[in-house]
Amino acid sequence: MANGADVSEFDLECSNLTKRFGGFTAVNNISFNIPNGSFFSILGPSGCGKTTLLRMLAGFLEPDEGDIRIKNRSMLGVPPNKRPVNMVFQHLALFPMMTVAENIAYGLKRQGVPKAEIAVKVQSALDRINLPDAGPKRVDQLSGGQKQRIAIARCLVLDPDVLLLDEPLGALDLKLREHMKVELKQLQSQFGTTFVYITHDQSEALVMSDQVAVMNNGVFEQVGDPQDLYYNPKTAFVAGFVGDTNRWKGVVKATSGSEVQVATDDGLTLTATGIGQGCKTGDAVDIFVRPESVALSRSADALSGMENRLAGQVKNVLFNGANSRILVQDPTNGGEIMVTLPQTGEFNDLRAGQDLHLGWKLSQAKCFAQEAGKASGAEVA
Amino acid sequence: MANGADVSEFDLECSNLTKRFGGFTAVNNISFNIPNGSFFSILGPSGCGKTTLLRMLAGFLEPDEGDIRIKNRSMLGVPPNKRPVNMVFQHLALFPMMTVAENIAYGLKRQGVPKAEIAVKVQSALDRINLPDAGPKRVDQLSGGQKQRIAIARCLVLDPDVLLLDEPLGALDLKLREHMKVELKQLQSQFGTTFVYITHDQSEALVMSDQVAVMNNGVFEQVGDPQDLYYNPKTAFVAGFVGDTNRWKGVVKATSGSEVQVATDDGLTLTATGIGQGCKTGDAVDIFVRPESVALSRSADALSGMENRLAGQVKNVLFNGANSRILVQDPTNGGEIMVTLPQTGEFNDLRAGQDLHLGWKLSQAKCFAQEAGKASGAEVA
Amino acid sequence: MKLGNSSKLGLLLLMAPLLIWLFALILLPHVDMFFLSIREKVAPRVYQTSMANYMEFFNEPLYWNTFARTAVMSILTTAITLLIAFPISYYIAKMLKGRMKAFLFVLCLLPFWVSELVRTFGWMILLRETGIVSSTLQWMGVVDGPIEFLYTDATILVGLVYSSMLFMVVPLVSTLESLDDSYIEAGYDLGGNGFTVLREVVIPHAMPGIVSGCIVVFMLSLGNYLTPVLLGGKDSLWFTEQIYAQFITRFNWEQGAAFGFLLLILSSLIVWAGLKLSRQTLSETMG
Amino acid sequence: ETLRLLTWGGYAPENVIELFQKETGIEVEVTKSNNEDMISKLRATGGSGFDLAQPSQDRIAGAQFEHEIYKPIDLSKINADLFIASMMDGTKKNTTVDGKVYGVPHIWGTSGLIVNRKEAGSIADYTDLCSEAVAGKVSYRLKRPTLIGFAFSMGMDPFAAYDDTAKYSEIMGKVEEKLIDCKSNVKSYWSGGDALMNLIRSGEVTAAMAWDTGGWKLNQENADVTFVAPKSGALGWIDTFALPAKTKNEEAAYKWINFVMQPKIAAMITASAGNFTASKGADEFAEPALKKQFQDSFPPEAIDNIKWYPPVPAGLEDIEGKVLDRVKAAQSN
Amino acid sequence: MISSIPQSRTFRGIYAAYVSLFFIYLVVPLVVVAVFAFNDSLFPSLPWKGFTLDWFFNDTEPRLGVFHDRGILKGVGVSLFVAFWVTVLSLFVGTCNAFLFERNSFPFKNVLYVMALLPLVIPGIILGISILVFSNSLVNGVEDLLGWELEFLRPGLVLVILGQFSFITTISTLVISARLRKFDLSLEEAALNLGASKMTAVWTITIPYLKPALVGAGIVAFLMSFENFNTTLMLVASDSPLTITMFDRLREGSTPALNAISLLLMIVSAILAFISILVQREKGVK
Ligand SMILES: Nc1ncnc2c1ncn2[C@@H]1O[C@H](COP(=O)(O)OP(=O)(O)OP(=O)(O)O)[C@@H](O)[C@H]1O
Ligand SMILES: Nc1ncnc2c1ncn2[C@@H]1O[C@H](COP(=O)(O)OP(=O)(O)OP(=O)(O)O)[C@@H](O)[C@H]1O
Ligand SMILES: NCCCCN
Ligand SMILES: [Mg+2]
Ligand SMILES: [Mg+2]
Repeated sequence: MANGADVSEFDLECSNLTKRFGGFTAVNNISFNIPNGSFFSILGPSGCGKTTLLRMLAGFLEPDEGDIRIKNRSMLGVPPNKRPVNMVFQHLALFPMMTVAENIAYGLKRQGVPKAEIAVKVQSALDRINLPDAGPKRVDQLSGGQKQRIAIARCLVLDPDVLLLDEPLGALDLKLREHMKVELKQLQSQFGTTFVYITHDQSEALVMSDQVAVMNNGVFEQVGDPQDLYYNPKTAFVAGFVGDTNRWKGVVKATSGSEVQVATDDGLTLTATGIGQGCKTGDAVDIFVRPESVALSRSADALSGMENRLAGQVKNVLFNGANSRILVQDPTNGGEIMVTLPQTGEFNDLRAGQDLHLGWKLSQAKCFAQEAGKASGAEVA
Repeated sequence: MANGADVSEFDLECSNLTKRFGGFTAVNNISFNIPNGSFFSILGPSGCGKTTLLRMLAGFLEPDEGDIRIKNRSMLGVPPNKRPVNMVFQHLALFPMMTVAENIAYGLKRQGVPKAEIAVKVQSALDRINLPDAGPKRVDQLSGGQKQRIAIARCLVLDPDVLLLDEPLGALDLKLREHMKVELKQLQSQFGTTFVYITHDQSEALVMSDQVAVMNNGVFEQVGDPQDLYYNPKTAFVAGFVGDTNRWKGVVKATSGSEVQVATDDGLTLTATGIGQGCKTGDAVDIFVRPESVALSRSADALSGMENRLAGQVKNVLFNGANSRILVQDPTNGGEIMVTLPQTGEFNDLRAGQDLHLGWKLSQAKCFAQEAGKASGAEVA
Repeated sequence: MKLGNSSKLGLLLLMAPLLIWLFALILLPHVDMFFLSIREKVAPRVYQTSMANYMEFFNEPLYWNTFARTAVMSILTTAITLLIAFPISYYIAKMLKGRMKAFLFVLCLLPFWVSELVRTFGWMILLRETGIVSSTLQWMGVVDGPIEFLYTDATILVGLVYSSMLFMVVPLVSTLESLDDSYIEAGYDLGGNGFTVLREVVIPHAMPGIVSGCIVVFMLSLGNYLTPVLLGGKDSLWFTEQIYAQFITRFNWEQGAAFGFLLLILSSLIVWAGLKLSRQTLSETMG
Repeated sequence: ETLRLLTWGGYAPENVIELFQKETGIEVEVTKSNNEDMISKLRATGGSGFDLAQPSQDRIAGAQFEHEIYKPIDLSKINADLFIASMMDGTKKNTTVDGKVYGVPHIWGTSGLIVNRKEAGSIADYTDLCSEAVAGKVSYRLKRPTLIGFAFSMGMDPFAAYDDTAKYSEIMGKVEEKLIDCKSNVKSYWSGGDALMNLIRSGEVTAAMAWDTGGWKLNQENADVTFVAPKSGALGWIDTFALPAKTKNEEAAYKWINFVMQPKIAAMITASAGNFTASKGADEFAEPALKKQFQDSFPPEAIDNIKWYPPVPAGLEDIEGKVLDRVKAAQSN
Repeated sequence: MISSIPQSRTFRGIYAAYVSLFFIYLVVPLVVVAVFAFNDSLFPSLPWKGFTLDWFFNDTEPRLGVFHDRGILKGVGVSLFVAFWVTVLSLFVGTCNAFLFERNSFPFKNVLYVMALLPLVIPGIILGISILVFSNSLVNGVEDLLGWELEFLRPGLVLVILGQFSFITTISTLVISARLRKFDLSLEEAALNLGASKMTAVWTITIPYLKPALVGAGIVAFLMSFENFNTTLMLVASDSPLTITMFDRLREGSTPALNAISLLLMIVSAILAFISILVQREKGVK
């Protein structure tokens, strides 16, 4: 797009990137541009090619086809140590034989920055990540979250055009990960550096990013802001992978405008909004309904306004505070539906074995052409 | 309680259990009873003594004081291989030199069960955990979740009175963990065995358990069902540790019945419900408010019914589908409050920088005597 | 991944030391030794190619008796060392913690840090007829005359086992340490007792360590010279002694080379058989 | 500058080395060894690595013929006046190969018996070592002198059979049998002179076949122990000076030879080694005690009875080697 | 079985007794050697004739102390020289090998790897004689063909060094490879990513990481060289390393000077052992 222009609004532009390993295409003809100073995430399941893509950006792999331009300069043939990008590795790769300060100073030393200046820069980096006294510590004296921040500081002190992050939170424990999500986002806006962040955890991508690319089998299925991906998925894969959801497989029986009548494999008839191609009569489709979109009621009447209605028995109450759900067993076929309990606390007294009515609107059931075979995603049931 | 009775409604009864390591008391005078066939979790932060307690039950540690009774029989002096309990180890401890079937058969062989019978039992165990063909596989050919199930089957095939589980999901990745939570609960109800499950992850404990004991510094702070712990915490520690929450520290200025006026350290005046001792005028207290209990409004008026009201600026929108939150910065002091966005989608268009009004009811702000020093818990901000 | 494209030249440079080492110091010398071994001395300064030196080994009972004796004693040494070292290694690896563990482990290494000659010398001082053991026994009144403990097969075994201990203890301790306690606990938890857990969990896990320890100990005993010579006295004829004798006191390099080769072949066979029996491979156990 | 000397224990005592260095500035580096070892070392090095060796005179010709490890001696560089002429001539004769002389004499002595007269007074010949009286208290070397000694003592003449391989083999066969038989009597086969002396000192051994000098040294410590010339005759040897084929410091070697053959120096070596030298006039400086011991051990008829080794023809050692191996390997009962 | 499994008192008692006996077995010969270094007697055996330091410090025959014994001092010097070069060479080649095997793939890699392990299972004496035979053929061949005298390939220190190097390198290769295998390649990538060239990355990151293995392998190489007998015996000429000197002494009949030098060796070895343990345990480089 902006190719050829002298000054670009994009820090990073990739065009038609392809990488093959033997006969296997790990990254398949991907193009994208990342605006200056934004937080860009690449979200996809394990093995979809995220790391491969990132390593091409860092220069550890040469693309088979396509071009990578950073600040409008092609990176083809530029070795990793000459690229204006830095990378935060999955396991951080902090140098264990050096102190924190030496770690941060490493890149500056390589650039031949004078000693005195290095000391100043290192200290200011430590200040900015809120660890002013960590300099003389050994790496193994730090907690997981502190290491995380040091790894980022080690890169940012070099003032890269683009910072690459390969699932940097993967190794942290649950609580810390929650905390670091918020912190990382804040660091990014504070430094103003462009972040390219890869993860297979949708909540990380959603919480932190300005833009998210959902990747699958070496291609980007959809690129957009988090709300966009969550509320308007363009493909079955995105619908299944981003956010929790219930999924039914079925065959289209009839259509009327974007409204689709589907007979599911387990014998229900559901009405959904068809999206994209492949929701014509006779097509095999997937239907997705988010657990929070399903309305609960003790009586069938209250749900009369809904296009889809079911009755079922509570199989399991998965109490989790504000995030509680129930597993409702569908009487006709034994299939299960996951439903989020309303925050109002209205159904807090539900117990396993009770009967319940469920319903959801046409607009909240999304119908997509079925994914090719294997692909699954993150559906709960 | 049921001590001395011949047949007990409790599979496991512990009285006054104490274990010291040198001068350090890891488990401090704990008593509890676990009803037959229930799922009992022990939830607490790292180092609180969970593993120590569990290992006493399994027989790998002798208690310094107190008694352990299983099916009404004292276990003191009974070696681990003679106790009617089995344990699922944190890293599973599947024998790598044996096949899956041999692993499951191991305990049966030790009991001298005839070969033919062993084969039948092993196969039926494999069927019940939905891995009917895994028998001849080597352990390292299994996925994490499959290993998990084998480890459980290896114990359950012995039909123990009590199954002990030491953070068995700790090693799994996020998605799989979510999935195994549900599966474990189902396995337990299917086998009907009493489970004693230890974890430091509150969502695991809440989702799976019939009863949860919250442990801290070697003692049980509170024992109850999940809802109880979540909605009616008895101590500051439980309030902070179970579920996400906002926390303020402050000093009680005035009380009226259970209503407490508190001046927080960052200069607000809040009204809260005092719980337990230690909420008298002049006491140092903690106030807890859950993110989902805070009501949002664009105008101050709409919140006039709430005892606590604040105005603030949205600092960060943490979009995460049904689980989105915002971080609101308190204008008076820069402190931050985490608020869950309503599922109604009413505030989905909020952006960082916008002004907002917040409010919550007296009943939703809980006031406790301050915890001794260091303790923290799980507050989000 | 490859860091940069390490060129063919770079690889070759990196490989050069290995190739020089293996070819100039291992492979070619053995090939040459083989050629030497098939050279028969028919008269002073007259040689012809033949297998005579090998035939000599088979025709002269003295030689293969010596060989068999050496092999049997070495296997015995290996077995005894394993039996003694296993409980010790287990104790160090599993029953001890922290400082005591490190201390005892280092103590096990102690004899190795001192040369074999010194160790053997110590045994000679202890065991000779006028030595400490004999004198102590007399002083205690257990025996009335001095006893010679040196110069018997048992003495050789004592010395060989002593010298071998380290090479058994180290691999055993490291494999046993790598066995997580929870496997043993699981074994008990599922109803096992000390014996069954040892047999079904501990020993299978320790197998690579056992095999590598056994190989090293066996080869070291087979190739030992000092201990049998110094402690063995008049009846000991160790096969290495034969090889040395051919080289040093008989100046018959051809015969010595043939013996060397036989030792190599037969020892390889035994090691190979051991590996097959225990289902291990050389690179797994040693590497 | 150094002289690398391959020699026997006692042949190059510290005090002599110091004097030599003072006089010539040459350092002497001594490697202690024995006949077989010298030959094998020189064979392995192709005659390099040492500047001067001291094999016995009978072991030079055969080794030289087979391995060419020595270089001829330039007799003009040797001060012949320092040598006892008869020994010089005898040695020259025995060490000549292809008309070139490879050795000049240095030290001579005998092998015989060392006996503790109090405990093993009955031992008068090699074969007596196999008698019940000294069971378990006997030591000898497993080397060729033992084979030769036993052969003589058994009434055979191995030297006469040197040129008749078959005959020699037969003799050795008998000796082998005898030695295997005798094995249970043996405490250990000694390998170094001092080691044997320690065995006798400690009383663990009371009778041994050994060099005369050891017996005399022990005699000074314990009058009961002494060297006895066996009935069948002591075995007489002469150790020589021989130049390794690739000696690097020939000059120093000649200097050393001429230096140590001076009567006074030779006497110092006698004091250290315990044996007399081929140095003319050194007797005069030798310790009277030693002379006395010599005379005690060697009454005139015993001197006449000394069997001097003739040069060993190449090939005999293979026969002997196997005999020795078999003896070593045999189980004592 | 382990501390968490209850065991009967008797069992634990017997086990502890067994372990104690074992350590007595291990220590006694060394203690005896050390103690007799102070025996005021001409040979290292009972009876005890009183305490003396002569075997260390006396300067006259026959009670020549080690510090005045030229043969032994010379032997120590030679051994140090040999051990130094063996250590340097085997560390260098071992490091190359480690990088080669852990970081590259090439034809016949497995064959070469097994070959590199072989010296461990070839008896030392055979290594010694094969190298002796080969160098002999080589020297004689070259001399016959070209008339050059390759003196250094005759038995002597060069061959001794090569002979010891030939099997010690296997050990250093194994020790260094084991550590390099644990090296997280992303550390090197991180260095590249931070602007280091390939060489700089290896030098500033990988080599420091290997340091404990290098020190450990170095000490092991040094000690193995120092105490080697079997291979060395076949390859020495006039410069004997200490073990050969000591062996000759022992065969000849020894004085307690031998005990004295042994004691000194033990002390030095213990110090080296201590250093290597310290280095291996050094925190932060685990
Ligand atoms: N060097 C390689 N040679 C061959 N195949 C490779 C190589 N590197 C990666 N692959 C394959 O390419 C695909 C993409 O791998 P990649 O590491 O990029 O996945 P990823 O998205 O980062 O997965 P994860 O989330 O598990 O890290 C995988 O199928 C992988 O097996
Ligand atoms: N054998 C021991 N000797 C001394 N202290 C011990 C021992 N075992 C445990 N402790 C201490 O007892 C306390 C409780 O340990 P425990 O392992 O029971 O904690 P935990 O609750 O299981 O923690 P985690 O969640 O990290 O597993 C800790 O402070 C620990 O350091
Ligand atoms: N040739 C015999 C030498 C004896 C040394 N003392
Ligand atoms: Mg990846
Ligand atoms: Mg624990």
